[in-house]
Amino acid sequence: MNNMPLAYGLAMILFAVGLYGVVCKKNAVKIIISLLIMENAVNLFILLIGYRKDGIAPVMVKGQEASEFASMAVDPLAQAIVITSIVIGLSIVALMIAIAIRLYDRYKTFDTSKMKDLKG
Amino acid sequence: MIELILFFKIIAAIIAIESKNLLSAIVSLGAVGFALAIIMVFLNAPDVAIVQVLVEVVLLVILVRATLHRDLTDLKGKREFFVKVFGIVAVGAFFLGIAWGLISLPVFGSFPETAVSVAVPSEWYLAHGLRQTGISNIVTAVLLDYRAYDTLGEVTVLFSAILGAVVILRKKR
Amino acid sequence: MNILPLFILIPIGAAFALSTFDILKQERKKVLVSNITAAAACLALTVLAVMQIGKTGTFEMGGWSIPIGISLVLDGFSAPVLVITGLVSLMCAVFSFSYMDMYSGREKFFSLFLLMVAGMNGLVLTSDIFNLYVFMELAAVSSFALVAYGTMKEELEAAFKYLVLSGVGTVFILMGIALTYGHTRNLSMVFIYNALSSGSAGSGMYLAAGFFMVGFGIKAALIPFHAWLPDAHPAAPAPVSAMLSGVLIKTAGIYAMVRVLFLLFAADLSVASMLLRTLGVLSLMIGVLLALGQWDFKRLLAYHSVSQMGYIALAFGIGTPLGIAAGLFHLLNHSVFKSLLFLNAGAVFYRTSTRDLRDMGGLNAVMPVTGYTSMIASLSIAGLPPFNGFWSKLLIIIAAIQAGYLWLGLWAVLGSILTLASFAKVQRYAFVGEIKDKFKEIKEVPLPMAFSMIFLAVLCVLMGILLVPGIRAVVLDGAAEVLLNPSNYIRIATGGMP
Amino acid sequence: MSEIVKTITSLVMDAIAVFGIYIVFYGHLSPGGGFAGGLIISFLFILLFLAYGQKKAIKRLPYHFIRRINFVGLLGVFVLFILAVYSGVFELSLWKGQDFSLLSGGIIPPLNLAVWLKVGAGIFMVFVTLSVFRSTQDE
Repeated sequence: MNNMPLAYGLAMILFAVGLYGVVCKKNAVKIIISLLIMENAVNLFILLIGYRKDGIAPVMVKGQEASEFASMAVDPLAQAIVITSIVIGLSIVALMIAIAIRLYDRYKTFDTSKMKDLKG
Repeated sequence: MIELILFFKIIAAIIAIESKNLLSAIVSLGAVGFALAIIMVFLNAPDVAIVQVLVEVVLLVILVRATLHRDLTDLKGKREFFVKVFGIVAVGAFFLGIAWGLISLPVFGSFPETAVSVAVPSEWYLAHGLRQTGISNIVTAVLLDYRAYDTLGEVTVLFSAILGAVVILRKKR
Repeated sequence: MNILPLFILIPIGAAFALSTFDILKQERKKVLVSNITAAAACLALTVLAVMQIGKTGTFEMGGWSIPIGISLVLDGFSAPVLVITGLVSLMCAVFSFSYMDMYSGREKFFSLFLLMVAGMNGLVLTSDIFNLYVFMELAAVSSFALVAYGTMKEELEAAFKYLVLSGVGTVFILMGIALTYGHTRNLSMVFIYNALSSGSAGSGMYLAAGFFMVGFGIKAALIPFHAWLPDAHPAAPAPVSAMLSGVLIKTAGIYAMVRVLFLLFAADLSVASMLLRTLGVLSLMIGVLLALGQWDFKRLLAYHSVSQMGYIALAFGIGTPLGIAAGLFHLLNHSVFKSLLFLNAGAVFYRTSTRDLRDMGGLNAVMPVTGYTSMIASLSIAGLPPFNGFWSKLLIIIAAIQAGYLWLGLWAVLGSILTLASFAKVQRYAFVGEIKDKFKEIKEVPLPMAFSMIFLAVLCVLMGILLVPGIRAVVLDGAAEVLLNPSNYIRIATGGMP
Repeated sequence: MSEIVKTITSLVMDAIAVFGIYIVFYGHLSPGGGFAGGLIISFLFILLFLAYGQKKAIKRLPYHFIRRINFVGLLGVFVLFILAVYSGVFELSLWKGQDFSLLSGGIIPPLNLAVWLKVGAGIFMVFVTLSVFRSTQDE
């Protein structure tokens, strides 16, 4: 138990909840929400990996010793990755909403099970 | 503390997915996002927390504004029982696999295990970031200096998504 | 001056410039300028890529060496893929000159098109797994918008399906990256390999590999994850379908999958190869069986893409130097003939406005260029000599038998026969026979479209040359060196230093 | 929207603008940066849009003006990144400055500015496109 902390497991449960939503839901908005939850879970997971117990934020303040700072601060690379992936997720979701709006325009519904122009 | 907020977050996520009312689903999604922002503050990630809060607000505004007034806000129709059971079973199996895989990860909060060396880049950033780039916010230093190429890609992705949205919603075919 | 960054900077710069061109008032000027810019950018990419064949090199972005920065690495595996990306995109851009007259917003189309090319080049060249993810997203996001370009019911529905599945795929890939980072504290491929080979990684790396497998499997449309491809590829405009089927599923799917899996499992390749072979055979057989029953021309081609991706995965899964060379060769060949077939389908659609094979017939009489180039491409994909598809399938079968997988070779032969049957049907219903009255008046497609089809058909005939020993050593054998022996890759990536 | 919303909007707008600009200009010293600042500035426009309605907002902030800002940001990002990629300008700082002072960090503050313009204009463009869209079925 010591080796596998609760936080990792909970982040993965969140991921699984999102996956369930993407697989089982039929409403386009619900699918977007589920995908967002999955992205959320992954971002959280990356940050948890970069965490250091009793650490400080990776922003130096005046008068701090560099070596002391380096031994205290949490992982800056993980945070940079998360910022990038948040923005990428935002752009994917923006595009998704655009397509969903246009789909609604064509079909007058968000229910994907009613969209049957494609054969398979 | 983090675990407590995470429990709350998972409940919010389940409500967001299962709720029959679209508005409450979107609001619960907001709860998920803001809970993540709070966790980020606990994890000492102020930069990310700021971006997360702002992105969450943008997404909620866009989702509500763009989708809500278009459709019935209440979802109708019976739920398919078998789909649900299948989904839960599949997700459970998935989770068991994951639990097996997570055991070998380093202990939570143990970063880093090794001494300062070039082989662990984040250590290098912390130790030499200020001297090499001259700025004190190491996360910005990584984003815009050490890994600036990633940021170019990221800005381009955003540009591409904007262009795509404009193209999809244009008037003429 | 190192030219490696130009592979990304040229298309991105051209795309940025193109997006400003709607200040031009006249539609004709807009179209002309957009065409010239896009074609010039693609041509420059192709020329640069051809110059790089057989070379290796590295470039450190911003002067930071790995692992603290990102560097681009050119090796024997990425150079041929770069060339084929450039060539196919050039031909598709030329084809779009006339084809995109059906749609509005030329400058936006080419802008998205070039962004997609930039994404593919970026993910082929990079040596950093997170950077690979970013550029994969760049290619994916532009392709979503391009699939939905027509904004009709079918396009939108296909694009939404594609977006959801692909979004799940990218989330899985990101999770894989997170797990890898958690175990190795590194994002650079070289240092991930070093960290993994020095210590015992444990069960977590298998989990990461599973995530990567699902994510890249969705991107490559291998069989259990293929649901989006037969919808998305037919729905897009023809040049975009050609790009998607021709290069995107290969660079974002197979290339990235092989790169990452062969890196994570460098110590013991048996599990990863077994998985690749299984997925390959499944896709190869089920894809071609599903294709047999299709009457929609582009949908049939899309199912064949699934099947041919199965061949490529199978070849890489064999895991011998010959198998990898065969896989790379088939990847290149498939890019050429599948994009040619999609362009043929687009040319037919351009003149007849139908994609249903039962509505066509005897088009050879009125559209000879389209008819004969499609015949060449059909014979290529079915694997008849002397076209390129024959040589690469032969190489795959030889590699399978040499490695002791007799059954895999038999499956490959069987798949090839079924492919031939399905393309006999295409030729029979669409191009040969009696022409219908309503199509008697139509003319051959305009010059740009004809040019790109002829060019690709010539390539189909000529690409067997790659098997000549001297050329093969330069083009095809480099891939096996870096994939099977990561120390070669490390040597290249660190600029010759051990 | 109601009078209350309009009044509050007009009151907080300046504060939001100042905060957004602060986040960008101090992005290299304290948490924040181009992305966060850009998002905040785009909120300013979105708030205007929601409170005063489409017509008035567009009048105060014409769409083509936003597009121009977008292009400026794009140009800035591209040129600065080319410099960065090729010559490693990061190492030869534009202004060395004192550590922890506003004018330090070489090329990073200008890059932050460019990203800020790009992201701010871009998010607003997405918002406008997504929410102004009306059905085209009748055409």
